[in-house]
Amino acid sequence: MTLEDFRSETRAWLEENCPPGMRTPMPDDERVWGGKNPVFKHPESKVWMERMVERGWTAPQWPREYGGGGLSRAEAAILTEEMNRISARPPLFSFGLGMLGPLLLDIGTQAEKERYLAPITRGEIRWCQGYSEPGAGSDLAGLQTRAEDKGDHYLVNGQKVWTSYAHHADWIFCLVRTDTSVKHAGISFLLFDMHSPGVEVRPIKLISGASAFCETFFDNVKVPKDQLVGEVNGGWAIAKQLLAHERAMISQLGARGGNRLPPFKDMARRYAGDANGRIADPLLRDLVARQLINDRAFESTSKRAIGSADAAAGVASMLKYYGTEQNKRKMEVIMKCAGYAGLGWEGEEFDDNDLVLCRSWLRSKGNSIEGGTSEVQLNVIAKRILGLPD
Amino acid sequence: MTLEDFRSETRAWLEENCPPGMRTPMPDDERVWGGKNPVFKHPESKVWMERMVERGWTAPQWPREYGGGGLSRAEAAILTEEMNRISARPPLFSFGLGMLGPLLLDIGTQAEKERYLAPITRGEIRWCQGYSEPGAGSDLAGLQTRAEDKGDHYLVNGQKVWTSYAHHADWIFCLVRTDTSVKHAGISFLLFDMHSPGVEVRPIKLISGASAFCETFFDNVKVPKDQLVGEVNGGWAIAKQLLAHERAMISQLGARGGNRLPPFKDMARRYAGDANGRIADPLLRDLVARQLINDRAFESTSKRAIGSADAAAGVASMLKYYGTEQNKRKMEVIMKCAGYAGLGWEGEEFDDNDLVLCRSWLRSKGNSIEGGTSEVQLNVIAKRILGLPD
Amino acid sequence: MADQLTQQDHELLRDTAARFFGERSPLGAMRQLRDEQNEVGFDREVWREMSEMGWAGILIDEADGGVDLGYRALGTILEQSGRTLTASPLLSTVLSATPIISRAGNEAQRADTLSAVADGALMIALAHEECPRHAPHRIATRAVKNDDGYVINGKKTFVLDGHVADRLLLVARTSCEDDQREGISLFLIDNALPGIRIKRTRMVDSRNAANIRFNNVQIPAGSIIGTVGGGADILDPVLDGARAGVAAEMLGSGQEAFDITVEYLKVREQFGAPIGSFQALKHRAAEMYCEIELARSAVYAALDALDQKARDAAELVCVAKAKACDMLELVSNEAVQMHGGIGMTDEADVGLFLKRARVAQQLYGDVVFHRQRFADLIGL
Amino acid sequence: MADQLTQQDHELLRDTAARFFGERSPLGAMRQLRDEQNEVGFDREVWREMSEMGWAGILIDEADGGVDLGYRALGTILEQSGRTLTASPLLSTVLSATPIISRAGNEAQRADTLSAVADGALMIALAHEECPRHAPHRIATRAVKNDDGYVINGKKTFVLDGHVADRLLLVARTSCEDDQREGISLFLIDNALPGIRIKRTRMVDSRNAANIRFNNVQIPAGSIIGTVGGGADILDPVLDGARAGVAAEMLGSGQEAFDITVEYLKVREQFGAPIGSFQALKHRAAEMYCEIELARSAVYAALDALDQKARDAAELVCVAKAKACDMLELVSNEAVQMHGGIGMTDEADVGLFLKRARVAQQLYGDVVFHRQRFADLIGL
Repeated sequence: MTLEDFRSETRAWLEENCPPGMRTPMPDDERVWGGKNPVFKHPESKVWMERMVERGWTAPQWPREYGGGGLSRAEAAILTEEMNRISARPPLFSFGLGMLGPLLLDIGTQAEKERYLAPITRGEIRWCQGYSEPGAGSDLAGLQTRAEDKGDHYLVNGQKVWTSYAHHADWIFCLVRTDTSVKHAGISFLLFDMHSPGVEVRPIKLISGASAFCETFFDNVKVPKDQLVGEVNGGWAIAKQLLAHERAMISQLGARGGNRLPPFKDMARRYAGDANGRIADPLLRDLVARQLINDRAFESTSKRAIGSADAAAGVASMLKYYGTEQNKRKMEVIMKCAGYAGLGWEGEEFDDNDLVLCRSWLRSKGNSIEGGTSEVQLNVIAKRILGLPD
Repeated sequence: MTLEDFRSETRAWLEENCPPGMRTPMPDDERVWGGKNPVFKHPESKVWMERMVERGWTAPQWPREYGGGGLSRAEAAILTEEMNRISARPPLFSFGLGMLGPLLLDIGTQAEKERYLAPITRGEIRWCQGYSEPGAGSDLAGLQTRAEDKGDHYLVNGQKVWTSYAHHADWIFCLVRTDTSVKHAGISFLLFDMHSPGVEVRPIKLISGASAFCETFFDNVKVPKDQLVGEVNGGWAIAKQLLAHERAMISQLGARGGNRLPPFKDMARRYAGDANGRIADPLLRDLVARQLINDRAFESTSKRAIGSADAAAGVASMLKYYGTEQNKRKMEVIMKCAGYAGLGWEGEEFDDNDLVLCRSWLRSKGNSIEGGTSEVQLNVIAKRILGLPD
Repeated sequence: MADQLTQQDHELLRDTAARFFGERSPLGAMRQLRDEQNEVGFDREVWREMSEMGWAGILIDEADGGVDLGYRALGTILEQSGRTLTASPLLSTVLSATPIISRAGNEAQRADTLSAVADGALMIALAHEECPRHAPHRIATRAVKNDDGYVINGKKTFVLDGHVADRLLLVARTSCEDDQREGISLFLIDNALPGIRIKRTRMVDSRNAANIRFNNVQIPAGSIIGTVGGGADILDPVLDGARAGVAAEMLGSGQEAFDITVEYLKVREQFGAPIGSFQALKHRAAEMYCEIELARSAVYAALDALDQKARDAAELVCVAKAKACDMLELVSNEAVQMHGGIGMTDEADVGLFLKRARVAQQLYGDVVFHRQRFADLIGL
Repeated sequence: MADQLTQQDHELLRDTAARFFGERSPLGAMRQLRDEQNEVGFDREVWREMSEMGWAGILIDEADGGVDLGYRALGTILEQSGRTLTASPLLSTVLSATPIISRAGNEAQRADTLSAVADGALMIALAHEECPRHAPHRIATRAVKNDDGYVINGKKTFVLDGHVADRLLLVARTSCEDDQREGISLFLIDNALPGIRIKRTRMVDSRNAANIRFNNVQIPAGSIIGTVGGGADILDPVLDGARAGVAAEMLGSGQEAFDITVEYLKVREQFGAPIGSFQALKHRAAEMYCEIELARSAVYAALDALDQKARDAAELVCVAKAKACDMLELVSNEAVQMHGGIGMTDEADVGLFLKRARVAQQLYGDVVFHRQRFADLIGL
């Protein structure tokens, strides 16, 4: 099939199968995350997911045998374009699709692929990731959660923090310590069921009022030994690979502008502009222009970085650092434009946009912390790219 | 004598004795530095210095027995006020008056005071200071210039750098290493004649074209042992005392604006303003306003710091850091206002003010390096004031 | 009176205030008022105690029942209240509304309000702002003269303590265009007149504010303060006092957020060392220290200038509020960032300072407003 | 033609240019021209060699004797020349003046100049600016029509290569007020006409520029390029090309100053360790790296947009020049500061970059100019 044929077939299929309600902007709470107790808040989101699952298009480039679509890179790009054309919502969100799956495709055994991948594409298992610990934030490799070898199983004890959506997750991919005598070389990568005895989850309330993150406690959790991925004590390399991937994702938050808010320029004109959107105050206007200039340059940089084969850890760190700091700056500029209107917490005296702005501004402060702080990214750039000595 | 009597007497004496030409703004090259080969570029500067020397008013608060004026702090303040009232020039500039003299008054022996102080007040000896070395800049205590104990004298070998006006100096106060087995505790403070055999001086050309600093080489320079001040190996405490003093002086450069240039606000209005001095460009106007706001806040801070008894090293570091960085920022803003007019190096196509601006902008870059870099000041603040751990 | 306070007096007042807020109104108290969604928004008992110490009457003449210690003294108290994020009528009643009556109220208005305010028995809110950003003379609310006095129509926003105050100090327009300095008049009115609708706005800092709508509200002719159309001359210097006072509160908040953060840098370990030993964080902490010290100097200079009625008082107020805004934005952001993930949790105190910071920044003009006003004042 | 160059072509060109400037015109060459106060201000032999490689004709159509490789290719060369601070007629003749003739010159003007320029035999200077800050349409120099053509009166400043060029591309006003976009006309004239007085300005970067005074200069009617009064339509897109080209040079200068500095951080020891091991300096270096990469992306995007005649080319040019200005100001300042005292000496190379930086920042509009122009273009 030529790419042109593929495009017209895809277009026709989407036209027929994507329900009208799935072609509208998506509030955060209508995202479909799947899992054993899936929530389909929008009535059409279930059928939309199921139809996409059936074609393997929740994971378009994964092999068909593991539930994927078996598409080439070019075909997958066409699928994305055609979905964007009709503003189709992503049918399924998942740390399995974005993080664990690609990792297993890369380094997993045949058995692991068969066991884990298809359920991910079908949205049957919802995954969370267990990385940070109270004493191991920036110093991730300082993690203390132990996995003791008990012959036929590991016994896991310890505590994770910042586990996104752990309170809704079925399984976790988790960094654990299998050797206490060394630091980086004593870490392993373990998968296990969050419904196992001894797992306890407590959501963390953030300054923005949201609770997407959890503290997760492991008290003598038994994990079968075949659920270890990669080599024993070989988990650090896996962690770094996943982290670079996560950083690239977070760096794009700013470029996307967050999907609950209108684009930055529109927001600025709305709050600081006149009826035509012209910003009369010269200082506010300049603050906005400055950020838009940075946005353009960052956009060009992302394209150039993605375009190049060289997606080294250092470049991911640059994008993560700059993208998140830029997003924070933009939120501060909008807050300056909005004045009192951006300072509402709740209630009818503020409109929805105002309230979302305030919470988004607060939430943006976490961008430069999660996925490795800005300080960690700068360390990485100084070391990996510039070669500055320790 | 009451302070009021002192004021009226002082006013009358100044009125009578300060020559008219000494009541005009002073170009840098008309400063009187004294020394064995003194230069009096302005014809009236010699008599003015001599008259002030006679009253001991080149060092108003020093004891009369050492050539000072014997004034109380209150009287000295009145003298300054009265001199400012008629815009009287300082009669004598000297590192002896500002740095070495106060140190000797504080910790010198009777013999040292008798030997060194009076010639300083009379401008007979021009001093320079020998601190930094090529390998010991921010890490001043890493200095390597050796003073070997040869029984009746020290034999000095090594190299100093950034010795201000060493090519015009008669004597040097100099940090030397008398013990190589320890770092800070192996430093001593030595005075010696720059005309001694083995001393060689080479002026350093700066980016601004000026050559006020020198490289100074010591090749088997013999220094009598009685020219060591303080304890052997006790020089580091002396160095720190003098450095804090120097930092406080440098921090005021920005407040004074440098005496060859008009005040910052006038410069900004001259280059970016219309006929009434109003700055039409809103961004340039804001850049200028921002710096003037900082200036006011810094001024208030200097007053508050000087007003308080607590002139700790940390506060001196804050003033040095902020004052010099602020001065650099202001120069950059003026350069932005001046455009091409600020970019002239020499020649008739630029007026004097333009050319002075360009050189002063270049020279300002050194403010945050000399007397301890900004980085060193921040280290000091973090350690001494905030108590952050090493 | 104000400038007779000695350095020692100020230090005593500072220590008294620090102890008082630390004991009677620590950060936890603010958190509790927030979590119980307290409708008053501050602790009436704490306010009674503050009033007993004379703080409610600190700007009121002794002849009117106050103690008249001046702006620097009030600033000292506000600075300490900023450290514990204590909400009280200090900002609304004491700093913003009452000075208008002190300066320009007639005998009846003074007698009616000042000693009651000084006793902590009466609260007055300044109903002034109409735009989302501070715009002191952009007043569209109209007061139209009729036989019974004036009829008010319009809408006010972000009225501090608007929903709990007993009286409103209303800024309305009796003539001229909506953004002219001329034609503004001031009125002291009851908050319960027919046609007034008051809605509390739930702000991010959990403090009190309200939107107030006026729909054909009839007020008596005697409500007016000062001359018809001459309100800006009374309002402007009072606003300058309010700006300096808020800047003082911000100074305290910045200092406290900074102190908490420096302490955290000393105890939090990563990579086997306290994170405060990492030079990049040290330098950023040292830079914050400098900015706080500059803001401090600017705030004190402005407060002193107000007490001394110095000619450059307005300029120094701009400097103070501008520096306080920049400082607190920097410090509140750095405080969260340096706390890492902890700083993002509701449980950590630094988030409370971040939230209060942005509200205080907007209050009576943010840095953008004050840089432009400063440039205007000095004729740039 | 321009957009047919492949990624490989660009990399080849970059390597060729890097090798050429490194060998034929290293930093020391610039220093020597400066120290000997060379009157030409660049090396004619080096320029001849550059012309032989086709670089003088890089924007000129093949039909006119050039190689027409486009702005991205020229940017690649300028970037490399920025690394060695090489002065040459690339900026004046190739980037600024000749494109006006290419776009709007008549047959005679084209024949007279283009192939000579491409051969490196003719230099043309753009006599445009009249204010100390870039103001493209603020033209007070008047061209008044008479029977013999036009009479020119006025003064031009900062004319790149003005004192060594063979011809002048003069921007003068034939109608309208001094700061209007309409009424500007372009003229190609000889530099040796009676009434023209050219004075070299000795700039801080030791490059060539001149002030030029026109006193009743009679020029022939045939000197005009394009239509009378329609000069801005020709000039503006050429200026955008010049801005992007200068930004490319600045990118190279920033990268080189940064590389020199990072190298110094690795070798300079204080407190018993290379200063590049101190975290505060590491972080500042990493931030500079980010700013350089963003400037790089912006510059390449602008050059590509010019070659593709993209609709948002002007916006992207503003982004490129604005980012290049901010980046180079940061990097040149940090380069000196991180070198400590050494950085202040004339002997150190970083000072040369500092000096060139500020001139390049002003050239065709600094960051203040371009932020405002960007805001205008996008309708803020």
